[in-house]
Amino acid sequence: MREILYAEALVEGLRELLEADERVHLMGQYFLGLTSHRELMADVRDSFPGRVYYPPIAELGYVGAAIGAAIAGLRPIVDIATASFIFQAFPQIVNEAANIHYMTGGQTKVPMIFHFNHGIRGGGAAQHSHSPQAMLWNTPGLEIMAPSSPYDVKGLLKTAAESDNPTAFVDHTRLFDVIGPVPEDDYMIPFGQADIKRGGKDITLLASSFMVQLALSAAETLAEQGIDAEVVDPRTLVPLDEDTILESVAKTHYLVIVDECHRRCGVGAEFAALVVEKAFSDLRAPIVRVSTEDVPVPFSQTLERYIEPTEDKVVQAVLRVLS
Amino acid sequence: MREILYAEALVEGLRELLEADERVHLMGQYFLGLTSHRELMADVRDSFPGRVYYPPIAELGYVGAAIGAAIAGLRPIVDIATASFIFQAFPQIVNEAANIHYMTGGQTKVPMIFHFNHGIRGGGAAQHSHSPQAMLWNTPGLEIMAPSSPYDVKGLLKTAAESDNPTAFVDHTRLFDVIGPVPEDDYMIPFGQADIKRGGKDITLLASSFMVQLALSAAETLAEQGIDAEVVDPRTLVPLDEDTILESVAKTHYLVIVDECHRRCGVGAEFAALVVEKAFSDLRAPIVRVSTEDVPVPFSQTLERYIEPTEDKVVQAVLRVLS
Amino acid sequence: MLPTLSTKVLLGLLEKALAIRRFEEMLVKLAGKIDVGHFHVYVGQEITGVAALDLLETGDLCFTTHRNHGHLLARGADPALMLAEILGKSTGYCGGRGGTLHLASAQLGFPATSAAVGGCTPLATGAAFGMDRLGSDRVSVCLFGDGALEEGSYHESINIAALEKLPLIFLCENNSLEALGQKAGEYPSSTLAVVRLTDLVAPFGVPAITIDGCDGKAVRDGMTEAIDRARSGEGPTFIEARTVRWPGNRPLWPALVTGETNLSMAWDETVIPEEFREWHTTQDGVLRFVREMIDEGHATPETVIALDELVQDQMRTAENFALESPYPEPETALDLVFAKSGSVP
Amino acid sequence: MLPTLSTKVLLGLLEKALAIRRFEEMLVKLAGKIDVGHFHVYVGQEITGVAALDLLETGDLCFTTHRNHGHLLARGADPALMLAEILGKSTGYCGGRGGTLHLASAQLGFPATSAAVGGCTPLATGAAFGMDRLGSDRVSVCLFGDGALEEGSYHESINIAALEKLPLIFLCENNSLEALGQKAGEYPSSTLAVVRLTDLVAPFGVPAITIDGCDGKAVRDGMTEAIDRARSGEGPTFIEARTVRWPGNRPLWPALVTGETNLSMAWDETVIPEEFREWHTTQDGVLRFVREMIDEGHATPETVIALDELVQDQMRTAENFALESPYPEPETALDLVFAKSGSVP
Ligand SMILES: Cc1ncc(C[n+]2csc(CCOP(=O)(O)OP(=O)(O)O)c2C)c(N)n1
Ligand SMILES: Cc1ncc(C[n+]2csc(CCOP(=O)(O)OP(=O)(O)O)c2C)c(N)n1
Ligand SMILES: [Mg+2]
Ligand SMILES: [Mg+2]
Repeated sequence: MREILYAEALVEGLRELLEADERVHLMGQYFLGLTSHRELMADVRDSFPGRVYYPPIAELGYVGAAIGAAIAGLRPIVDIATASFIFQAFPQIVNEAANIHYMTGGQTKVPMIFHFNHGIRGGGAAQHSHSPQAMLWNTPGLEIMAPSSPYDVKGLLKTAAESDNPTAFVDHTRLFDVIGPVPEDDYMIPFGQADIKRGGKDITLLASSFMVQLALSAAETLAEQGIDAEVVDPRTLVPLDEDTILESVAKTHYLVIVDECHRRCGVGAEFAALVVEKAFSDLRAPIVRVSTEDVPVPFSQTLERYIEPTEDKVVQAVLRVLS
Repeated sequence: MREILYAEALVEGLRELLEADERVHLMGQYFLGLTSHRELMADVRDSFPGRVYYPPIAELGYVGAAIGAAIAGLRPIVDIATASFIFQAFPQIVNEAANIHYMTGGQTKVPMIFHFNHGIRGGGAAQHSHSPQAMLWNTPGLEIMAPSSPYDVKGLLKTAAESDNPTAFVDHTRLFDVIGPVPEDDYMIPFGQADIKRGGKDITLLASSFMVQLALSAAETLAEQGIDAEVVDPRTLVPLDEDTILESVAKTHYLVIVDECHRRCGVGAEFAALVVEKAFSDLRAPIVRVSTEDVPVPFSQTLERYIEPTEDKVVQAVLRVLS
Repeated sequence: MLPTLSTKVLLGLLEKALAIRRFEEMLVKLAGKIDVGHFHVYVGQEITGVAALDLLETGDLCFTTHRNHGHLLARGADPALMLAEILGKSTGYCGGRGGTLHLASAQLGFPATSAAVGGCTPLATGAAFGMDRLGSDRVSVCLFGDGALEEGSYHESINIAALEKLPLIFLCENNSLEALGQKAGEYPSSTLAVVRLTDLVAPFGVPAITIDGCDGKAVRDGMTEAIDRARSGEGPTFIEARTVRWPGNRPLWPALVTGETNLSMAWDETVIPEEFREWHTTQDGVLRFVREMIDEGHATPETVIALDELVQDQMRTAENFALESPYPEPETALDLVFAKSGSVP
Repeated sequence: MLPTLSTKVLLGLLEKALAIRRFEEMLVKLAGKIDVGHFHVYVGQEITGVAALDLLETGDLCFTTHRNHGHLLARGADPALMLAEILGKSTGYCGGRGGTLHLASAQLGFPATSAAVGGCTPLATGAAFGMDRLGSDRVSVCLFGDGALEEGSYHESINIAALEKLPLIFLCENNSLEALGQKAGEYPSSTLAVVRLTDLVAPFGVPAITIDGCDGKAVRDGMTEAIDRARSGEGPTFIEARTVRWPGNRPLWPALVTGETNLSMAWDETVIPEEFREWHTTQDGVLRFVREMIDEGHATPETVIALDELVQDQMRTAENFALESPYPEPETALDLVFAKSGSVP
C-alpha cells in the first residue's frame, strides 16, 4: 500500500468529501496550522471556489454560524485553528451544538465537524497550547475523534462527515509529518472501534492523538529491555470502545495512560476511572498517568519539555508500575 | 453556637469583606440566583452604594473586566449567576486569569473571585444546569472552592478573598436552605484542608458541593442498615488535600464518589484516578462513581431525576461495592 | 394601524394574538396552582410576533429565545403541545426535554431555541449562511430581546451576515422602553450605551428601522421589506420593534397584575382599571388591534368576543390535555443524545 | 508632522523609534540563524507606539497583544531582557515563561499581555474600572490591532467603558490598509463590514478619531487629548492609528524583504530600492520622522547616524546578553502557578 503523510491524508479526505457532497463546505482554513504543509490547503481553496469560507476573527460567531448552517442542511467542516481559540466558541459548542438534538426531543440534527490543533506545538506558550478534549468529553452530545495516524485521520474523517452529530476533530500539528499506509480506495473507520497499534502482553499503554506516537516509541525502547507493551488507541473518545481497553488490561494486568491534557480531570483521569471501575480485579498495580503537569504551558523550551509527556517519562512510568 | 442558613452565611461573608476592605467590590449581583433568599443581596447593595456593579449581559466583558480590575488593585468578587453562563467568559477565565501570574514570571497577580451557581436546580434544562468545575480543575492556575455547609461557605470565602489568585467559588442554589452552626466571631478556613463531614469505618463517600449533603443523607440510611460510611469533603479542589482522602481510603478500603458533573472527565474521574494511582493497594473493590449521566440535562422532572445523583443511587452503589 | 389586509386575514391575525394572550394568562394562572418553574411570557408583544411571522413560508427558519411562546403560536403551534412541553410531559413538542426555555418545533420552522442570551444570533446567522450556500430562497429570522445586543455574539454575527449578504432578518424586540435610561432620553435598555439601537447596526451597512411593535401595519411593512430583501439576495435587515414591558413582566416571576384581559377595554374605556390605564390604552397591542378592527369595520365587539371564546375554549382543551398527559418514562432520559447515523453504532 | 517639542525630546523619541526598528531587524536576522519560533514585529508602526506611549506616566497601564515588542520598547524596556525573553532565557522579563507573545513588565506598566485576539480589551477595560473605583488618576491603554474589532469582546468592552465613563484609551493600530482580506490568502487582515472603524465606536458615544499612525504630531495630539479626557473623568476615547503594513510582515513569517533600514534613504531618495519605493517614501514612519527632524533643523544626517550607531551597539549588547543567558532550570517549570498567599499553603 502507498505510504503518505498524515497532512496529505487529512487533505485528501477533505478533498474527497468536498467532491462527493455539495453540502460539504469548509469554514476557516488553518487545518494545517502554520506548518510547512499549509500550501496543501491553499490548493483545496483553489479547487473548490465558493466552498471555502474565510471567517472574521470571531470564533464564537463563525463556529456558531457553522452550527446554524448545519441545522439548515449544510455539512460544514469548521476549523478553529489553534485549540486555545475554541474557548471563544464554547457557548456555541458546549451550550448549543451539544444540546440541540437532545433538547428538541430529537427533532433537529447538527451535522458538523469542528477541527482544531491541540496541544504543545513548541513555543506556543500558555495561550496557544491547550488540549481541550477533556472538557469536550465532559460535554455529552459531542462525538469526538482523535486520530493518530494517516490511515486513521482519513478514515475517521469520512465517518465523521456522515454523522448527523456535532463532531470534534481533535488534531495535532506534530502528527502532520507522520508517514503511513493509506489505501487508494475509499474507506471509512467506524467510530467506537479502538485500534491496537502494537500488540503486547506485559503492560497496556493507553493513549490518543499524538500521544499514541509517543507511546509507540516508548514501546520500542521498552522492547529492547524485554518489556512487551501493548499500545491501545481508542481513536474516538465518543463513542468509546471500552471493551478493547478492558480486554487489553485483562490480558496485561498493568496500565499506563499517556495523555497530553493537564492531569487533573484530563482524558487520562477518565481512562483511569473507567478501568478501576470496570476492571479492578484485573489490575495488579496502580494505574499511572503520564500527562502534562498542572501548570500553564511555559514558553521556554527547557520548561516546556519538563512539563510535557515524553517518551522517557512513559518508559519510567512503565518501569515503576512493573517493579 | 448559633445556627444560620447557608444563604445567610454567604451574604454575611460578603458583607464583612465589603466592610473590611474598600478594595472589595461586587460585580454582578445574582449570588443567590432567583431563590427566595435573593432579597438578602438587595440589602447588601443598599448598604454599599458604589461598591456593587450591575454589568450588562456580557459575561466575557465583565468577567474579563474583573480580571483587569484585579490586576489594577481592586479585589473584585464577580458573580456569573448560573454556571452555564461561564462559557461566555471562558476565554478570559481559562486563557487569561489562569495564566497571567505564571506567564509573567510571577510579576502580576489576579486577586479575584468568580462565583456561580452550578448544577441541577430543578427545571433548568440543558442550558442552565452545568457543573463546570471539572473543566476549571483541568485549568491550572485557578484555585477552586466548593463549599457544602454554612460554616464552610463563610470560612472559605474569607480565605479566598485574601488569596492573590483567581478563585472559582463553586456554589449551588440547593445549598442555600441548609442550616448549620456558624460562629459569630471572624474565622477563616484554610484552602487545602478536607473536612470529614461524618466519620465512619466501612466505606468512604467522597463528595463536594451539594453532593456532600446527598452523601450525608445516604450515610444515615446506610447506618440504619449497619453500614458505617465516612463522608469526606475536600472543600477545595485546588489546592486538594490528597492526604485526608487517601487516609480515609486506607482506613475503609472502599470508595464511592458522588459528583454532580457529567461522568466522563468529571471531578469524580479525577478522584478515582488519584486514588487508584496513590492508594491502589488499600482498595478492596472497584471505585464506583455516582455522577450525572452523560446526557444533556433534560427539563422534565422525571427525566431529570433519572439522570442526576440521588441518595438512593448512592446507597445502591455502596451496597454494590461492599457486596 | 392595521395592515392592509382582508377582514378574513385580519381576523386570523387577531385570533393568533388572542391565542398568545390567553395562553400566557392560562400559564400564569396555572403557575399559581402547581409548580411550573420559571418562565417568561409574551404578553404585550403579541402584535410583533403575529404580524411579523405571518409573512413567513414553510422552510423559513426562526431562532428564538427564552421568551419564545408567542413566536411558536404565531406560526401555528398547538397550545396543547406547547403547554405539555412547558409542564415536562411526554406529549410536548420536545417530549418534555426542552421545557419553556427551549420550545422548538422543527416542522413549524423553529429548529432550535436557545435560552442563553445571545445564543440565537450565531445560529440564525448560520442558518442563513446555509440557505445561501445551498442556493435556497428561504430566509432565517433571528428573534431576540434588546438584552442580546449586549452580548458580543451579536456583534460577531451581524458582521458575518453583512459581509456575506445573508438572507437574515434580525428582529429585535425591545421591550425595555420603560427602562430608566430610556425615560431620560439616554439608553434604550438599562445597560447599553447607545441612544438608538439602530445606531449599532448602521456601521455594518445593514438597513435598520425602528417600529412600534404594537402597530400591526408597521410590523408587517417592515418585515415585508426585510423578507423581500433577504429572498432577493440583498442581505440582512435589522428591525427594532418597540413595546413597553407588560407590568406583569416586571416582577421576576410573571404575575397577572392586570388580571385576565377584559377585551371590552378595547371599546369601553371606563372598564380599564386606573392602575394600568396607560399601559392598556396605549401599549396593549392586542386591545389596540381589536379597537382598530372595530373602528375600521372588520369586527364588532360581538365577533371579537365570540372569537375570544373560541380561543379560550382551545386553551381549556390544551390545559386538560397537558395536565392529563403523562410524564416521560424515566429511562428514556438516556435516549436521543445522538442522532443515529453512520458513526454511532 | 513632528510634535511640537524640544530637540532633545524629539531626539529621545527618535532614539526609541530606532531602537524598535533595530530590535526587530536584529530579531528577524537572528531567526534566520537559529530557531526563534513564530513572532510578530512592529516595523512600520514605530511612530505610533513611541509618540503615544511617551505621554504615559508611572502607574498608567498598557495591555497589548502578540505585536507587543514596540510597545514595551516605547516605554523604555531593556532590549536585552526583551530578547532574552523571546529566546526563552531565564534572564528575560518573564523568566522565559511568556516569550514573544506575552512580553510583560509590570514595572513598566505592562502587567499582562494577551496573545488571544481580543483578549486585551476586557482586561484593559477592567484595569480602568479598577482605577476608577480606587479613585486613582491613572489611565489604562488598550493596544490592539484592527483584527480585534472582529471579536465580540471589543463590543462588550466598549459598552462597559462607555457606560461607566472609564479612564481608558482604545488605541487601535490599523495596519491592514492594503489588505484584500483573507481572500487574498494573506494571514491577518481586516474582515470587518464597516467602512470606517470609527463608525463602530460612535454609537457608544465614545469620541473617536482616525489619525495617520506615522504622523508623530497627530499621534501625540490625539493621545494627549485622550489622556486628558481619561484623567479628568470624562471617559474613554478611541483612536484609530493607520499604518500600511510593512512588506516584511506580509509573509506568514516576518522577513527582511526590505533589507536592514538604510537611514540615508531619509535624505537621499536615490538610495531607495525601486521595489519598495512607495512604502519607504510614504509609509515608513521612522524614515519620515528622520526626514522631518532634518528638515526642521533638529538633526543632521550625521547626528542621526551617530544615534543609530548607539542604538545598534545597544542591540549588539542585547543580542550577546540574550544568547549567552542560560535557559531556566527545568524543574522551575512547576513554580509560580500560584502567587503565594493566605489560601495556598
Ligand atoms: C448568557 C446569558 N446570560 C444571562 C442570562 C439570564 N437572563 C435571562 S433573560 C435575561 C434578560 C434578557 O433581556 P432581553 O434579551 O431584552 O429579553 P427580554 O427578557 O427582555 O425579552 C437574562 C439576563 C441568560 N439566560 N443567558
Ligand atoms: C482568539 C484568536 N483567534 C485567532 C488568533 C490567530 N491570530 C493571531 S494574529 C491574528 C491577526 C490579528 O490581526 P490584528 O488584530 O489586526 O493584529 P496585527 O497582527 O495586524 O497587528 C490572528 C487571527 C488568535 N491569536 N487569537
Ligand atoms: Mg428586553
Ligand atoms: Mg491588523
